[in-house]
Amino acid sequence: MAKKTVVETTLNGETVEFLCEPRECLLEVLRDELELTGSKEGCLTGDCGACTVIVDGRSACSCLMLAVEAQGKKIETIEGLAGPNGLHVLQQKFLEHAALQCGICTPGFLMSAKALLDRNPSPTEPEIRYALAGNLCRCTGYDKIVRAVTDAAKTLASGARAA
Amino acid sequence: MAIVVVPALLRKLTNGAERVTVAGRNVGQVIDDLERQFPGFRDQLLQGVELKPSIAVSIDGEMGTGGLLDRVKETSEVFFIPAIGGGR
Amino acid sequence: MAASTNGKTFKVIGTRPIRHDGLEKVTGRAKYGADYSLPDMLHGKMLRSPYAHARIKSIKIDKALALPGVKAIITGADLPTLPDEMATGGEGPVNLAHLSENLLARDKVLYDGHAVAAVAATNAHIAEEAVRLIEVDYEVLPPVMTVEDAMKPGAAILNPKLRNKEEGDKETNIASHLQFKRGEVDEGFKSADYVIEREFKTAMVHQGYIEPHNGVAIFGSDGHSTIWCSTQGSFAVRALSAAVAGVPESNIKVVPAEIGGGFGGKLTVYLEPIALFLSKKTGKPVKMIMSRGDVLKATGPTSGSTIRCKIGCTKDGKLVAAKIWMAYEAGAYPGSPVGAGAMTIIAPYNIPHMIIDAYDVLVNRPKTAAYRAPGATNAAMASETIIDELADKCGIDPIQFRLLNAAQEGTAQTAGPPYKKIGYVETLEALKNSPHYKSKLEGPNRGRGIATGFWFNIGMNSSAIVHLNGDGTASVVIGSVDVGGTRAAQAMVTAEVLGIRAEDVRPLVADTDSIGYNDVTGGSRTAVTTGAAVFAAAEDAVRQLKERAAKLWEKKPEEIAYADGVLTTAGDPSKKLTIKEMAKQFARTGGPITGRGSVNLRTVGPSFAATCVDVEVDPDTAKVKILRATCVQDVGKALHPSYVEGQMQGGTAQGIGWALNEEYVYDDRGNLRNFGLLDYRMPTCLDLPELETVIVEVPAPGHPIGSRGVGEVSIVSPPAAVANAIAHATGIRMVVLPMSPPRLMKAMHNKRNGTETQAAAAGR
Amino acid sequence: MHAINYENPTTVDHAVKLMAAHGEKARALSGGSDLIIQMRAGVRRPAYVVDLKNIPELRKISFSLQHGLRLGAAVPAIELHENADMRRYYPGLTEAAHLIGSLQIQSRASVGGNLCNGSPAADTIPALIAVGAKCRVVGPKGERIVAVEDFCTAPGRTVLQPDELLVEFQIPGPAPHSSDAYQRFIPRNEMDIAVVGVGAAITLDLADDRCTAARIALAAVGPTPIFAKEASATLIGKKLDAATIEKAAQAAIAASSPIDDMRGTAEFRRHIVGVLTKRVVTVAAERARVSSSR
Repeated sequence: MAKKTVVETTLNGETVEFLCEPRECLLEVLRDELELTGSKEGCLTGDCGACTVIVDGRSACSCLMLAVEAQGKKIETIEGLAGPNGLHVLQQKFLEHAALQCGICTPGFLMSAKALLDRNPSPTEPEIRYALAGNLCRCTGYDKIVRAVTDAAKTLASGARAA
Repeated sequence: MAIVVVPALLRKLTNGAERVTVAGRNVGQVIDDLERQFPGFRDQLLQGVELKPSIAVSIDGEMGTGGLLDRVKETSEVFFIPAIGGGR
Repeated sequence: MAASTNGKTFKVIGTRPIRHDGLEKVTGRAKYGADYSLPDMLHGKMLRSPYAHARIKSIKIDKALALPGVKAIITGADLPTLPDEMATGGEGPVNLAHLSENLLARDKVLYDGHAVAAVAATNAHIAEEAVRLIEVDYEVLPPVMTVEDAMKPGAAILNPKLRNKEEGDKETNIASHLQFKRGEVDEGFKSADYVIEREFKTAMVHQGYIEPHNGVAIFGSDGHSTIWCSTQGSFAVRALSAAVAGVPESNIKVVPAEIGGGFGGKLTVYLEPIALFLSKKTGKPVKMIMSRGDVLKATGPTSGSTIRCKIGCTKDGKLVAAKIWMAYEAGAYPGSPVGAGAMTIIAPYNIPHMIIDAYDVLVNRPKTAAYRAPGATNAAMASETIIDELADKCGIDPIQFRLLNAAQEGTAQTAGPPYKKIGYVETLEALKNSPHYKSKLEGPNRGRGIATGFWFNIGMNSSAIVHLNGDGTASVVIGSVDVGGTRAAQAMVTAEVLGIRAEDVRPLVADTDSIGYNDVTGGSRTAVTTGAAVFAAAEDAVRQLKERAAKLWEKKPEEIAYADGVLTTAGDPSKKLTIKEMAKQFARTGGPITGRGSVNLRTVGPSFAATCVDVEVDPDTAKVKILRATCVQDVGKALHPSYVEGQMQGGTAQGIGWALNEEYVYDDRGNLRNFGLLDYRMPTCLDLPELETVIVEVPAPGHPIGSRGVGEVSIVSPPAAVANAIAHATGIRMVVLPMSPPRLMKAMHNKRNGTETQAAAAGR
Repeated sequence: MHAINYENPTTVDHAVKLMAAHGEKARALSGGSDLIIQMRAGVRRPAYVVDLKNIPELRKISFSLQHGLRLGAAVPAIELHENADMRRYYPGLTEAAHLIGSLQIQSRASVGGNLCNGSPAADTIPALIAVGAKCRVVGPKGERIVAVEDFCTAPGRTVLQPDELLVEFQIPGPAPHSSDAYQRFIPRNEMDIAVVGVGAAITLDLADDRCTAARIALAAVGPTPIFAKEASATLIGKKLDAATIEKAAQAAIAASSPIDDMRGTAEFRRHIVGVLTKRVVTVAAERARVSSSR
């Protein structure tokens, strides 16, 4: 078996060092080594988006990235979404719009939605649906999720104007 | 006496009769009387001394929950139907 | 918009508070089964059959055992043999011998993916590598993949013990035959002016929950074991695991984790008892998580089916007779939902003459499990498209046609008993008045279709406890797993009865040692039945509040009134205590107050739903675009309307998936080709429009709140509605699910070439 | 997954040395959205995974009208769409890259990886063939240039030797009044593998409104991506009217050799090749018509 490697990365704003086998994917290390179980395993083939994290500002499937590839990267996970001043607007809107049922896909949707709004603060509905197309939800039919993201964008935009 | 509505495939036991009159103040007694009148019913409805898990009883439009102990009235209409599970 | 016919008025029920378990779920802190880890934990993986049908000649495990890190390997030989008889389990009747053989094959494997051995190792990668080193010698047998082939004389036999009692006790793949009969069907058809008869085929499809099956088990050396897992029924996991392991139920505690979707597929066990055996053998906790491929290959999908449906009506649109033959794929072991299919296929209608024959048929596919209104969606695809065609023939609006024949209170159900108060007519009227149905659909290659669906809903057993806190708030403890809002709904029921805010009630789903027995979260029973138990528990707490006030005020309990959280007594305005004030008096009036509620509900109110869909069909590629979709559903009384809408939207989305793309694709050797979410095509958010909902509220008789089941019926009508919309867009009546582009394209070609459409559409 | 060793070179030289040293036991990683899945499934079991994503040369997009485009093999698909020159001068190739899986996949998957994976259904390959892309391949014995249409040899197989690396794509600058387009058919609206994919590049002479150059390529209708030479030839020198485009569509159908599988029937695929060829040629021609004359 290959020796374990030390990887240094920035995780939710903090510098983090971890040991991993080269065959371990980022999702495994997040969940099993770092005990950040908010990122979920749904398929391990990049088809469901439940493991979505943000790597250097872009959404990515943590199941399709070797943990060793995280060296020197900036990683954001669901655990870092809420700040000291409370929930991120997206989280608040998901609650208000009842945009979750079982909740297993929710962290992935929130991270995809954040990656979208970080780059495009006022997306159209087609842009939102395209940006979320890599996240499967079997409970909701997506309707309330799309409404929640739309409302979150509006709120962020109005906040930005106010500021 | 109560009326039992016989499931289609069991009407071979009742010479094709769809509705038969039976005596009994609970489901167990009703099945005993069915067996007495039309031998073969017990095998179809019971597993050991209980109703087959795959069979439900409807008495006057209410699904039974007490198995063989559910009350049957003089005027009752009793149906034996397949039990339904659920998926959600 | 809620068209409520409910006399009762509520203060909390019907409002939309933030769900109590929401914060943990949007922050990633909620613990699902796979999120549990224990010190010194091992990881288990399964070896699965590459053959659809084969005899196991030998299994060699020495190489695998020799791999560093491997701690134990078990095969079917390690599991006790169980009686070949029915017991009551998770999703209803369960044959324990079949259950155990499905967990680990004994002499034969019966489908691609059938578990053959299980490995426990120090990490999941090593367990996977060890699985590759297990050598199994198979004698490959011919696979039987369709009900047609399985029912042919001379077909390969899956289970030699299975006998056909109707035909001289011969070996058979037909596990059971049901028949429902009313009137004289042949006479009935004589009075029909229009008769439509078609054969339908629907594909095997999966529940598609995003969370794979999982479980962590630790076998206690004192005989007491604990299982953490994502399940719809912690008590079912306890009962089934105990049965498979041959230990008393009380020796196992099941802790229900958060569950990432079930839709019926997590009512039974696949991993839990195996993890328990591996833990017993190694003395360490064992965690097992299925791969997505294993989920699709080896957990219960719902049946594919063949349905021959013949329905007749008079010129003026009165249904007179129905003759139906239906055969459902059971999978490798008996137990398809064909009975439910038979009892739902014409449930919305009052048809004087009918005969339905229903067959449960073994095929070399995974053992089917419950899936959202099991059996009803396949059935509605047949009956609801023919009803639509009859309405067209009569020149009657499809809603009007259904109103002409609508089942109502007193109408005999398929199995015989009469309906109590039901909301089918109200559902149809609400669809007729919906913005969608009133709108105009224009443009080429477009069509609108409607269809309706029925589901029974079930009652069964639930227990609940309500604790009143010293500060006048409460907590409610239930044993029904929360798949999509149960805690919020039950907190609201508690708050309603106690006259406090939903936010002042903390709901908790307890483990099997901490609450009385609860049947599974299935059959749309939880809001209704557990709701009734919670209602009773809260009322029990109120009764005790009145006793305490009576004690303080030296009155009789029946002289005390309780409303909106305030205790009063007639004729003495000075005597007034809020629940907050009373709570401070608990200690000196007899101690804390705990209310208990247990129910075994008899009849629960069945549900009807209707779907309206607009489609556009690309004439060049036969790709179907869903332009607009509306779901109308009678829910009796909506507890939390947002989550009721969510159920309606979710069922509609799944039904659209069935309609257009979802199907199990097996090759001629019986191997599943599309065992991943890339090629098992569930709708993405780009495949669906806004999903409109109309909640209808016709209170269920005999329920304290009037609620009917909500979770299932919305999936029943969408495939037929899409088929009807396609028919109006293209003139083609599709008789196959899914109506994928290659199939629809073929039918469109044949129509252009004037060749007969049905055969083309029917060809799989 | 089996145990692997991870190599992380930062120069082409070092990467080539590693590939040469490990030979058959090594596999290049330039995205992971195929390789990691294949290793999990046990389809590929390389002892060494050589990560190419930290080699600056493989991560560059450089474009000039006179020298054309040099596209690093490991550039993530998403970066094509984010690049204004790519969107303007190679809209077809850009939209093909933008169709690979979800945004999560596009942030990892590279065009080079898409080609080296050798799937007949890969979206970017017909688009690359259409724009006349050439591959610069480097090995221990030096480097060679391979046309994309000659790169794939069978499903999952390419001309790449175990010790060779695909470093970059070299794509000629767009001629005046030329453009490209790519479309695929999938049953859903995202996340599927192409049932059929068609790419086309068209150059027009606006003076007499004729097509002066055309390249059409097909995906998922044969064991490898297909350069439909005859179909392309039917357009050259012609006015692109319905009849001419129909001829090209028929020629494209003739060039295809699809099979029945879980994603579609051969009959359906042949039909769709015709439909998409017409659509793609029309779109590319329209783009060429409005594209700058420089």
